[in-house]
Amino acid sequence: MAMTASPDRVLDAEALRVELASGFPVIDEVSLQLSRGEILGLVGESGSGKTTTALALLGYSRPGSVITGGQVTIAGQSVLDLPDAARRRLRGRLVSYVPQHAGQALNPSLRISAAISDVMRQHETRSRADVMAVLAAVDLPASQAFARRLPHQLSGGQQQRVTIAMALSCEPPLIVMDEPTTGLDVITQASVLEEIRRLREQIGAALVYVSHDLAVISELADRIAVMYAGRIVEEGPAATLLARPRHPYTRGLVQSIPDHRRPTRQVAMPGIAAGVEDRPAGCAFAPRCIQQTPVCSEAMPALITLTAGHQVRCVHADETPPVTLGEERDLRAAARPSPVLEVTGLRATHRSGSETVVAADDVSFELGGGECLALVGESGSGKTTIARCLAGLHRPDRGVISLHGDPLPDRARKRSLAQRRAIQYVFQNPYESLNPRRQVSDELARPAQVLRGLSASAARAEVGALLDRVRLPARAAGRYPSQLSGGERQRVAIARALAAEPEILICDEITSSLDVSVQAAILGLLADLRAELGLSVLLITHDLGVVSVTADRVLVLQQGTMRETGSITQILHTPAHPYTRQLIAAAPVLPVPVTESGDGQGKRRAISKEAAL
Amino acid sequence: MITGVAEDLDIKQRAKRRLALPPTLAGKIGLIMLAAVVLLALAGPELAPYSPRLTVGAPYAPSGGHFLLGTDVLGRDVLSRVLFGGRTVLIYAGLATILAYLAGLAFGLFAGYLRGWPDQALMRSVDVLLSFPALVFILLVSTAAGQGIIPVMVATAIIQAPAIARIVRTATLEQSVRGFVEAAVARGESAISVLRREILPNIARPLSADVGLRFTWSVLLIASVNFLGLGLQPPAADWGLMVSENWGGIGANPAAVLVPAALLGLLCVAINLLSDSLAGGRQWQ
Amino acid sequence: MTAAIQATAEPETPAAQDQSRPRRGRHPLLRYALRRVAAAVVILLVLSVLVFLACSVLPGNAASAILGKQASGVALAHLEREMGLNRPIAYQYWTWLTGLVHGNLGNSAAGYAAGGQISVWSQISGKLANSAILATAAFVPIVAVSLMLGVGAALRAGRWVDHLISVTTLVPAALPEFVLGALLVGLFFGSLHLLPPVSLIPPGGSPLDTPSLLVLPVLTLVGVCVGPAARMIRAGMLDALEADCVAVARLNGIAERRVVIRYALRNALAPSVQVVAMIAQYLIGGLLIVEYMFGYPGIGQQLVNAISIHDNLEVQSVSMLLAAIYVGINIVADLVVMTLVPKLRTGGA
Amino acid sequence: MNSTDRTPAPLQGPSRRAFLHRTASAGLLLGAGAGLAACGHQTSALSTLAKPRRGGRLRIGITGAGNQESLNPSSAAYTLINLAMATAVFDTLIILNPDLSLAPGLATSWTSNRPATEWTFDLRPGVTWHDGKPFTASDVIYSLRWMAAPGNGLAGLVSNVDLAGIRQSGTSKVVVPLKTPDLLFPQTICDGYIIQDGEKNFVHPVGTGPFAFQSLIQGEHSVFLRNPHYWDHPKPYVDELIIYSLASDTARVDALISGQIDVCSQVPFTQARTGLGNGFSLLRSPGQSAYAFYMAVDKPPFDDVRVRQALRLLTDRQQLIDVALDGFGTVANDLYGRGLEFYDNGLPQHQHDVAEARSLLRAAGHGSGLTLDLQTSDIAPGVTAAAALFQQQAAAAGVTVNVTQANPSAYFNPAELYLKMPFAQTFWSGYNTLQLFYQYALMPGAAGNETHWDSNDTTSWIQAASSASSAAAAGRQWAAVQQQQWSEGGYIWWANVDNLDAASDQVGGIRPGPLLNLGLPTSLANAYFIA
Repeated sequence: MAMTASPDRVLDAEALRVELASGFPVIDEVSLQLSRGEILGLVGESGSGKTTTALALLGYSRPGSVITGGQVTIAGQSVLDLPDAARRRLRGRLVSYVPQHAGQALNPSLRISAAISDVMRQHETRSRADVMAVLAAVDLPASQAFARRLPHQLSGGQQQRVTIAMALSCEPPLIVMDEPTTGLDVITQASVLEEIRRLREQIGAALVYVSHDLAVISELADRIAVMYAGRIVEEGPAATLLARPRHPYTRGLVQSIPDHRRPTRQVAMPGIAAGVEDRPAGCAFAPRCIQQTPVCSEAMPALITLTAGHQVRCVHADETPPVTLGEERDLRAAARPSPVLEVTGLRATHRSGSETVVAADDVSFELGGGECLALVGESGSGKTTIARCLAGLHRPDRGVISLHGDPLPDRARKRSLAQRRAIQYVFQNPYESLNPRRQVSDELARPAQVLRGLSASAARAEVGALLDRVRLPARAAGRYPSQLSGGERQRVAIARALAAEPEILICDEITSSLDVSVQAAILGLLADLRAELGLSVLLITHDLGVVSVTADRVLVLQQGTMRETGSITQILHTPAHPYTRQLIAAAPVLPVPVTESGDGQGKRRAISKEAAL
Repeated sequence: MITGVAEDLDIKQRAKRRLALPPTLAGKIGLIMLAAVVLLALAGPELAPYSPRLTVGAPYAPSGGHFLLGTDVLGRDVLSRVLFGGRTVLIYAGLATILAYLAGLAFGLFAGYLRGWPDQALMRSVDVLLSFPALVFILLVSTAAGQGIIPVMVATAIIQAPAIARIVRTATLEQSVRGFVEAAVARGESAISVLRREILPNIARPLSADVGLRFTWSVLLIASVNFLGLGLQPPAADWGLMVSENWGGIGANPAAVLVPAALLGLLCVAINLLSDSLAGGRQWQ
Repeated sequence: MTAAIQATAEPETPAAQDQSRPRRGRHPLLRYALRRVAAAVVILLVLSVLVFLACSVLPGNAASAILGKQASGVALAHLEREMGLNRPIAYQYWTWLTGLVHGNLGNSAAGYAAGGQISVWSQISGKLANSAILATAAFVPIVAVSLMLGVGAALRAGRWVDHLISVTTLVPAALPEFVLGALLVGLFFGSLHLLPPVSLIPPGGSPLDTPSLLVLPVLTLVGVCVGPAARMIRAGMLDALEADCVAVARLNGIAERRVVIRYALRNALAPSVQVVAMIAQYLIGGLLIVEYMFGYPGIGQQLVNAISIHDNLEVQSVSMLLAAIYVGINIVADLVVMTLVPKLRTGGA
Repeated sequence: MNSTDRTPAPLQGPSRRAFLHRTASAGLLLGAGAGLAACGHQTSALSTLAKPRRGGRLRIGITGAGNQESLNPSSAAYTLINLAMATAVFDTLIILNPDLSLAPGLATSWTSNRPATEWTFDLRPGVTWHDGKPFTASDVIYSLRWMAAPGNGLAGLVSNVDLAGIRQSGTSKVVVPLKTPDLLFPQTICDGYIIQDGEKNFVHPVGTGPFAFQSLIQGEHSVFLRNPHYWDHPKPYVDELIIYSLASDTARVDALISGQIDVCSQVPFTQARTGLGNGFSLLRSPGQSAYAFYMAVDKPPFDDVRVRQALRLLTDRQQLIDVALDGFGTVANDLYGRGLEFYDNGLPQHQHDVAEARSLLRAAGHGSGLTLDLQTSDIAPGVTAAAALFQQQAAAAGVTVNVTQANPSAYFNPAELYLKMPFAQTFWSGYNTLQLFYQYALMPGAAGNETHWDSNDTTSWIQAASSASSAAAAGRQWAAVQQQQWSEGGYIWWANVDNLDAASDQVGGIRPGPLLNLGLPTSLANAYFIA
């Protein structure tokens, strides 16, 4: 529901500017307005300045940066021109903050009741009963026993609710939330989002919700502001902005977020976001913009108002085409390809401290030639351990893994050269996947030498071709990993896997630590490689969107046990197992954008209460 | 710091604020001091006016007269003994550090890489050795093997090896879970080549800072044992020994004690400054 | 003595050590303590074997220590028989070990020399008391000063105070004890003629009667030890100050003083306890040198003299005593840290 | 004959000054002023004049011996501090004065039969032990047998005694038969402490001496209280005696100067030379201990007697004393045992004569030059300085001497260097009869035969002299031995080093002597505070 400029304006931030010690502007010309009971979604990728903006609203700048311009008025009270002590007294009472990783944000040696009363006492003397009331307000057990618990004795969801309770304890008119659900699994995330929605109705506080995930924002926000390279590039009511994004970056974002309801091929956004110190002059998005013209990079475009409440910072805003969705994937069940890899009765455990955790219990599945099987499940569901067993990096307790019919020894060292060539592994964290001390060319030449017995020079000759295949410039060969971005490093890791000319590629959450725009590019690359090389891919992920874009078949895991397996259409559209249904329901999705035919509509969904942990 | 902000600001300033001096300044001063002391220790013997073992005058003759730094307890020229006394400090402390590192590195790498029982065996032996005061251990070992500098040097290496092994093991454990190491393992590369190609280059930096620490510790330990008269035996010329044998004459000819003491101190401070800068300050975390 | 401290024990809180975390259950603290004590006993047993072997290899033995080098062969053989030194090694080890456990370390060299019974304990208990006095006299100022400097430097990280503290503590911290001691004596006795280089403790008196006796040894120990200790406390404090929970507390409007004390200091306590334990452990080694240098009649000098004349009966006993204290400090420190780190105290979720 | 293997080497700790130890009684000082006593001089002038005053607490600092400190008189022989404590608590039959003269102790008189194979001692009446029991003959008999027990440091004193034959005659006489005649038995037994009949445990010793034992903490201090019933009334004068065990020389001197002790033993030359400041004086006396260079006569070029004689002549003994010993020594005449019974004072003193030395060397075929290797070590103060000086003196006579310094603990260790060095230095003390020294130093295969001396004549002379039944016969034999050594021996005995102690001027009654530091064994009883 679009909020017109009503008299009880809660937040009025004008031309906020925060600079680094070196004078570079981290954020500039940021203006935000918010009324009572309204939720503003602040979205942007890493390095866009969204968190700096959120903190600036509280008059706080991290050491090493300083707020150099702009005005912030909350409920009529101007914040920035107050001295530090006065500014501190405002926080919690006038505006409060919910941190991203609740686990680290709570004082490990303070009981919950003490932590909450600490915040309360700052403003008025509040009794123990009030602490119980606040706990109840965020749907936590309002019992003395619970209140005496220490942070490490709570689950992730509970910890996050405590930080929200702390933010609510003095009923401030404005609450700033910095990606509160990022660290949580999708089901807990859904219940916390539900909680926030309920609070907005009950206490009518204004909320600024910061996130990198447009889908999560679309579920909550009344109005959305998109930030890129320290500036707001588009702002407006959620529905109109998502249906018809006017700024090319917003359009690119919407296009690259996969929607598991309509398995489509993604349209990737080219290039990467520039770091703080090396932002180009003029429109920062110009180098990656498809409708870029010389005028874009002459001067920084101003924020122009299209319709009431909808502003955009782009000279060619009116020429921005509507969102073009990738064409549907034809998932007609092609004949099942003959199995390359069979896993029967796999049981694997690992010791964490004194307890032994069952990672996989009696897991059996097949991977066909050229097929992409997705292993889906929450973190800790055992999918990574299963993958490591396949690659010979983890010794299973029971079960047989056979390649082309003959069983594989459990340790990689004991496997034959051909077997070691056949299966290649791409790791999750791009910053850990390459040896920082060696050039890309060495890293890419090594597999050929070891697994295909090529001489050093022969292996090095292939490096150029490998880089092309993963769409990286040849000059990347001489670079060190520290000189590459996350996306580029992941491409090199894939190229290294290809150097062994494998039959099976195991991708363990390869996009989860990348920005959504880069993720689309990598998934696109993976699809092309499967088409060109006929590779079978074992995709490990917790994101149903990624599954819908790439997978042919899906295997759903929960705490190491197989819940359901089937083709992509069966799983996504007609899930049989309640857990699968719960997963699908909880996954945040964007409203279907207006395509040429313009028939999109925003929608809300409620998630059943008992699903919440 | 708020993790989101770090991404926004894309800055890696965390380590810098920990330092006593900006790394380059500490490094420079340390290097100059170290070079001076090492030069004195190595070139010294050639410049010595007298033989370090020859009695050339009355005991504790005050400095400044015929002898620049006076004479010591047996009437030997203090200046000559100071010029000769540096070599033993560098050689034996150096050997002890190298010996400790060879053992510590090998132990640490294999324990960290193989995990399982070798890891447990190392950790248990480390617990045993680290629960014994280092100096007492060295005194025991050196007297068991007959007084002299070689047993002291070996004992100094033995007492330091476990601490090094523990650092190397922790670093190896950290590296072995990183992607590129697991990729090498998946390729079936031998343990040796994984350690040499993937792990060792990446733990070299933290270790380089530790080498300085170990060398200082070796110098301290060996000098202290010599000071107690249980390491190098008279009539050898050694800074540590000189401080103890001339201790009685501190009133008559202070130079006989203070000059060797100051040189030892200079050497230790120099190495500390150097390893401080090498570690970029992380060492002080 | 930077190297001395960091090299001897890595500043690891028990959680970081790889022993399995205590299983949940009734009071995990007690269970953890029992396990640590059991481990310590095993360690001390292994050490006792090593120490005994090291001593029995010594060229001379207790008999030659009593009679001195120029004793006649006949006299030596007679005393050796009397002291049971001709019995098999294992038997000697067993009698010594059982004696150690029961607290009576058997007859001392002095006892044999006097043809009677003077327990080793009576010989070393006096010296131990003197060493305890010196150790406490040094321990208190070291802990106080390093805490003050460490926390102070951390709170003003980066500013001139921080650099000043780091630089001034760097130089003495790098010196061996005897070098700093020599320089101090040179200064106090040599030029200022303030303190006599030697003070005798009259019979029946204690070092506290003549405090001047303690000044130089304590100054040496403090000078050498404060540097590294302050630096580590500063590092621990900086980590606590930079933790997310401190920033969030500030964002929740909590007063700065309260944030520093309840959110930063409180969580910096555990690593600081580790540092204090390391200071105590360092002192054991440090005492050895300082007592020898200043002729202070403590256990350290007793050990050095015993070693130099190969009185291995006493060397074994004193070494084991020091090792036991060393391990004891480890356990106490771990237990205190256990109570401070909530996650460990409750056995963790 | 005599089984105790006494190496000449004093106890050598890392920083402890060499202690001059003695194991047998001093020789009877034949005739007054035999060389030694005459040239000794008293520096503490006050001691003889003022009248002794009763009371006070006497604090003495002596070189510590750590774990070897004990009240067991059998170990008194090994360290100065043990000896001092023993003389405080126990008495001997015969007292050996600091000037080597004998005086009645627990025995008022002692006589021997014609062939000196049996000695009879008259015991002093009315003596009581510290625990009140009376002193009787059975105590003496028990003590003599106790000394003979294996492992007892004093066994050497009674090795010639026929133990079974010892008997009491009358109430106050003890008759001690010997296996072979020994004219000098009193000089030997005067070192044997008399303990109570049946006493074995010396943790709390009971003696008849001037002080009663109160406490001992090894390495720190020992405390003794005045024995009011001491037989030599009115001694001792002080009420309490404290002996501090201080290892380092400078610690002792500093303690004396800072007033923490009243008497300090074994003052190093440097402090002695620079003086102790007013209120303190040096207790100095020529000593019996002697320094020497020695040559292995069986190793060229020292096998040629002319080379040995040349080296003796090119040695400037007085300069060695003035520089190496800071003047604290008296010139020696290439013979050991000055002041002992039968020492031949008549032989002319070898002078410093470079010309004669050169002619002897030319005669021996070394006219064009001679190179020798001298091994020295810091075994006693001044030894290494003497080596350096000897090098310069030899150079003046065309002899080049290369000096190398060896590790002190190896220098006297037969397993390492001792008896293997052709040209080295030595330092002997504490041999009170010529027979003890020469049996130990000149008999082939003896443990102390540094000069590798092996001559049948010498051996027979020594054996005859030791068991001579008349003084005249012994005198003739010893004269022959000494004449031979004086002219052809392998030793260059160049000095007797002084006993050097110090005391505050408030302390009187300590008369230094050649025998031992601190005027032991009588000084503890005689000491008193002047004002």
